[in-house]
Amino acid sequence: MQEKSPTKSQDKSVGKDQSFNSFGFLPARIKRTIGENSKVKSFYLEYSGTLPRPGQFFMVWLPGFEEVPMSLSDAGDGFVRISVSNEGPTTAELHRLRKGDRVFLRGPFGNGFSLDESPLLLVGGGYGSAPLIYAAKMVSSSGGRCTYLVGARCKEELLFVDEARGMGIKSIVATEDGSEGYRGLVTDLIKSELKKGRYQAVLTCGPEQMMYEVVRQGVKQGIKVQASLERYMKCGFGICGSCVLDPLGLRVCSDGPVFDGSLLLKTDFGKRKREASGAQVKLC
Amino acid sequence: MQEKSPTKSQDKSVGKDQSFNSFGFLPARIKRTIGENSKVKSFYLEYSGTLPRPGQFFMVWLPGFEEVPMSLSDAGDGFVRISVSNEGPTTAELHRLRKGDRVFLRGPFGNGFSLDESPLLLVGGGYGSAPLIYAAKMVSSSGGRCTYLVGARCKEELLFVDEARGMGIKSIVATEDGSEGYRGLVTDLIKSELKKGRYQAVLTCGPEQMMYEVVRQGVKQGIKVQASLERYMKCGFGICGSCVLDPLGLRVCSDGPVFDGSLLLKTDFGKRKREASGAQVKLC
Amino acid sequence: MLKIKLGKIKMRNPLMLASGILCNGSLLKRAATEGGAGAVVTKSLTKEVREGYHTPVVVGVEGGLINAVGLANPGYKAYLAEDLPLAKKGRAPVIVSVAGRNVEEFEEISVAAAEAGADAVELNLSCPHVNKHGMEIGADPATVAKIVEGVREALEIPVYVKLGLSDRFTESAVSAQDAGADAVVAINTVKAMAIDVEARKPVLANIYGGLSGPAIHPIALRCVFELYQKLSIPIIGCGGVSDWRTALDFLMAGASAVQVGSTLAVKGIGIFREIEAGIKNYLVRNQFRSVEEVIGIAHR
Amino acid sequence: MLKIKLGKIKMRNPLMLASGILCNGSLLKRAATEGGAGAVVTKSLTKEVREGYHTPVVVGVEGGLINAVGLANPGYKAYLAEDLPLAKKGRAPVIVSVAGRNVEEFEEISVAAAEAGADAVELNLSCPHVNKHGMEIGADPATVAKIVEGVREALEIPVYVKLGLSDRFTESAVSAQDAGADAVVAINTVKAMAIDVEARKPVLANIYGGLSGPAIHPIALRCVFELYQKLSIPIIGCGGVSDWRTALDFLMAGASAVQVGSTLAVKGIGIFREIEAGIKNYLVRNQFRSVEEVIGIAHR
Ligand SMILES: Cc1cc2nc3c(=O)[nH]c(=O)nc-3n(C[C@H](O)[C@H](O)[C@H](O)COP(=O)(O)OP(=O)(O)OC[C@H]3O[C@@H](n4cnc5c(N)ncnc54)[C@H](O)[C@@H]3O)c2cc1C
Ligand SMILES: Cc1cc2nc3c(=O)[nH]c(=O)nc-3n(C[C@H](O)[C@H](O)[C@H](O)COP(=O)(O)OP(=O)(O)OC[C@H]3O[C@@H](n4cnc5c(N)ncnc54)[C@H](O)[C@@H]3O)c2cc1C
Ligand SMILES: Cc1cc2nc3c(=O)[nH]c(=O)nc-3n(C[C@H](O)[C@H](O)[C@H](O)COP(=O)(O)O)c2cc1C
Ligand SMILES: Cc1cc2nc3c(=O)[nH]c(=O)nc-3n(C[C@H](O)[C@H](O)[C@H](O)COP(=O)(O)O)c2cc1C
Ligand code: FES
Ligand code: FES
Repeated sequence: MQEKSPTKSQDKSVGKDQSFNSFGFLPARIKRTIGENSKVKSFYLEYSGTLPRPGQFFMVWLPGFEEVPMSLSDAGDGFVRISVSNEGPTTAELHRLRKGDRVFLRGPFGNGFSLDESPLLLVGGGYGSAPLIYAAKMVSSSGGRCTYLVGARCKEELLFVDEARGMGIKSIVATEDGSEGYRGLVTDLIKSELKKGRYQAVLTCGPEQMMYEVVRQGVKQGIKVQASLERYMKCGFGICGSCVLDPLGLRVCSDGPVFDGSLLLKTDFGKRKREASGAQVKLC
Repeated sequence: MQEKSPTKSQDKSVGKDQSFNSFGFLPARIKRTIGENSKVKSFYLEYSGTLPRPGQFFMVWLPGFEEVPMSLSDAGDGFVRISVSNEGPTTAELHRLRKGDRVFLRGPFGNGFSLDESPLLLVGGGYGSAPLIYAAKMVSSSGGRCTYLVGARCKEELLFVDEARGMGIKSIVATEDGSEGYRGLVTDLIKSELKKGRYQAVLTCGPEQMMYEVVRQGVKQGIKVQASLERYMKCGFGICGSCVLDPLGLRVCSDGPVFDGSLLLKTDFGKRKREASGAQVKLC
Repeated sequence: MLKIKLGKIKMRNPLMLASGILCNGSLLKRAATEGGAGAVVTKSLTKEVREGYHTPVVVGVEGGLINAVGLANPGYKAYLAEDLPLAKKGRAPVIVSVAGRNVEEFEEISVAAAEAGADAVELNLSCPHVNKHGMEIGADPATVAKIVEGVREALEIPVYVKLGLSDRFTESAVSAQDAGADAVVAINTVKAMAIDVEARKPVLANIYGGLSGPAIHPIALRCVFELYQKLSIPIIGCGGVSDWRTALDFLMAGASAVQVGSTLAVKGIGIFREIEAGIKNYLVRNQFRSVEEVIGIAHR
Repeated sequence: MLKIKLGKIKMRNPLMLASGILCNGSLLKRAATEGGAGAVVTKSLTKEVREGYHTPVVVGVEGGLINAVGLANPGYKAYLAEDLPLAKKGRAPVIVSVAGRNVEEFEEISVAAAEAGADAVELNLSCPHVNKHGMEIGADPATVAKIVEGVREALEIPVYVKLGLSDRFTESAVSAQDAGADAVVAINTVKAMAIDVEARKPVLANIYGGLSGPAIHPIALRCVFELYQKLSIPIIGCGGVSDWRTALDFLMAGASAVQVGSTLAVKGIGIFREIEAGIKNYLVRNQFRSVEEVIGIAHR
């Protein structure tokens, strides 16, 4: 007897018949850098491949340092943009790069958000806003509607709010110190925002506990939530297994990074994750 | 200083960017066999690749025996035909095969005849008639004209004369015993036939001494001759060098097997050839 | 038609997930259920937790991958406690890959694996890019014998030995057989590297890695063919299986089963079913009644 | 910009035609004139005439070729008399590849080659598919030393040593250097085979052959990289060069020149010019003045 897996349709790579060569690196020159806040810097990179979808990511290698996954915060003719938060050795070194320097890319990898519904609520926290602002651009340029709900410690740390407003997208802001918008966490606003009942679906990216709360609220209120996850990644294309979500065996890199919220609730999402060794640890 | 080689344009493989896989074997089932004369048997083989051109050849492998080059004597929708003369172990074994048996093919290899001119004189000897009868079919089906000049020991050994006549192609026959047509060798007829001045070009395939005579006459009378050569072949796709024509370094398998007669006169054509070891020997 | 028996182990088809691919318990389950693998092999487990090497740990090249994951794993205790049970839910045999630094470690981990319910152990004597855990073991027939004997005595379940390409490859295999191994897995990745000409640097953080994928298939096939002439125990072919043909040629060369690794990166988890269907089709077309009839047929 | 000096030998670019490819004198000339090769290597010459193996002697696989030509050659005397003069008309250095069965044969053929006007000899210590002429020589550092010493003493022209993949590969190379070799060529083909599943038989008449082409490039690159850390004499990279990138990564790994073989089958004789143009373009783009500046750069 063969068990039918609920995740069958998740393996986006079946029958894709990519070539092994597509898992090699291509150099990309930095065209422009922009400081987004004290921690996050955006890089416009020369890029001539097919246009990646919001939610897809690249593996970004800085020779001499590590290779790290980075979502796209924008993309267009001849460029992609990544928005890098300074979190450790590699991202710190990335912050030191300037126009004309090069990074090395593999990708785009992953499935990306589905943007078919409208209006959408986009809920971001920290650098998790990166894929959301790219999604917002795609939505608004294709005539859809969305609201950008974002939080930060203080006004100065808010990400992409001006960019969203510049595209005419309604933005709702929460700051912990109350220096702009609501004083508190985005998760405080979710419930009431969803209650308004306007949204066909929610896209979210940010700290896992935040996403967990968003998913829970969405499921409770019967609204589909797509959450873009992070897990420790080594290969980025589904071979090593390090980015797995237990116990369903979903790979964040190639079955995700975007998953349906109700599927995620059948996993360790919000509870546990795997470290570089594969060891399972409590999410904190 | 770089020497400009007269053979530059001969390397048909430059920039072709084939894949290595195309030098592997594909099985081909025998659909039908026909005895052409006491020595030659034709095999219709299942084939679904792109239509080969007259003058092109396959490397034909019979597991347990050798792999040998064979010109196409016909090809069409879903089939190719080879006409095999029983010359040694492998060709003898080929003769034992029946409908439903399989051979293994690589190819088609080589350049093939150019059939742009009309009318053409086709001069064949022995199983060398194989590529010519295929050329005749292509010429007549595309509205061109040609004459088929062929010789044999006796009437029974004549190859493809009925087939040519069936296509409405004028055939001139020479037999050594005079049992049909002219008594003597085809080469006796060449001079007078060419003198008629009707032919734009000559295609020839057969024993090398015969072709040498055809080329000599053609050149003398200012008529272009294309000759399809044989040399010992090991790879069939231009890598091993065993089929070389010295001193120009022309590879019969990939620069040929069809060469312009005047180019051939700058080589060992008609004089010397190389054995399987690469040793040069006098042609006999 | 595709069912096989590998010693005590029954498989619904001769296709196994290779060690280190997908690797975690829940993905091994998925390889069996969704993917259709006849058996799955775990990541190679070490005594202590290993983070593995810094990234990049894997890069694509023409015809394959080069990896230097560095035997990352949470240590055998954690893996056997948390991942093995998940893997077993796939209901296909689970083979635990073991990477020790000496006879004692191989024994300790293998015994623990057997106790935890492993259907067999596969001794990794051939990682081309990790010191002490590496090729140097499998390339020396005497060391191979010592390790296999040790593990064999301590265990009830089948013991497989995974060898890599080396000068004394067949000697090592014979030595493993003589020491009581139940099967030989051939081959592991081949030591290789990639340099990025724009970066002017080796790509992998570890510089050296192991080449896998279609690129090494003709080499692996040769190894299996050679082993079949020397061994009486089953051989498991590994290296560059990418479709039913490359699985079948392994069987014809003498493998009783084959492992599939890198190809999952380009063809997805469903590759096992695809290969299974291709082989079945071939068998029917050629009037074989069972896949076992083609094993070693290329020697006849 | 692409000119290099390999010891006494001056080449207009670092690209050489590999041994056994095209092989006859007039085709070597063509590789130099029409193709643009900086130097050419002859077929490996033996003492006696060799017809080589029955066909099939070469077959294409994914990412490369497998060949078992079996060192077919007319014997060194005939070749040096008839082919070498033709080859020399290409006006690029001609390196004569030598395949002896023992020290005496290597000496005899090398001396004759030097007298006939060879610019260098390349000792083939690594054919993976011919008994007595094969891998077993190059895999044993002591034998390597003996042969190289013998030839070195008897010769004025440079002596290159071509090695294949083996466990003691770097040892053999060091041993060649110590015995007076002027350069090491790395690597020869890797022992492999192909089976046709429809024929149910090995494809090559000799069963075993050597794998070449892009498939082996990451392995060859690793070998060159390792040698560069051990040797002071030049290294010539060989194996899977298919474009300017794969030629350049060899140089960056430490090769002073590279050989190109199988790729001629898919890209034609003009491949040398194509690679030359690609490297030149790279050098200009990256402000290098000479190709020599990139040699070994990946180690820095
Ligand atoms: C799909 C995905 C998309 C991401 N998108 C962005 C983005 O748009 N912007 C952004 O700033 N960051 C993004 N990240 C996170 C980013 O990859 C890490 O911040 C980065 O790897 C840190 O590396 P470091 O060497 O600077 O810091 P370290 O000190 O090495 O690590 C800091 C943190 O990053 C995590 N991390 C390190 N390496 C990896 C890895 N290989 N894979 C996953 N996590 C890792 C560590 O677990 C730790 O929590 C994304 C991660 C994933 C998985
Ligand atoms: C381009 C080309 C096209 C050919 N087309 C035909 C054809 O349409 N019909 C036909 O009957 N024959 C054709 N031949 C000749 C055919 O290949 C040989 O008759 C065949 O190889 C004989 O093999 P054997 O084992 O039966 O005999 P053997 O006893 O091995 O050889 C008999 C003769 O064939 C030659 N020969 C053997 N092997 C080869 C080889 N690998 N390459 C070239 N010559 C070889 C030998 O030198 C000898 O002269 C062609 C040859 C070439 C080069
Ligand atoms: C990313 C990756 C990780 C691997 N990890 C292991 C491992 O832990 N233990 C092991 O024995 N082999 C490991 N291997 C080798 C594979 O099991 C297999 O032997 C090799 O990849 C050849 O098979 P393939 O060509 O089908 O990939 C790994 C291979 C890859 C690509
Ligand atoms: C058809 C063929 C014949 C070869 N003959 C020889 C030979 O006689 N002597 C030798 O040293 N190497 C020989 N080789 C090996 C090549 O010189 C080279 O080492 C190998 O093909 C790897 O390079 P490549 O990947 O560029 O082809 C031969 C290779 C091929 C494909
Ligand atoms: S990062 Fe390797 S499987 Fe996801
Ligand atoms: S047969 Fe090998 S080059 Fe022509």
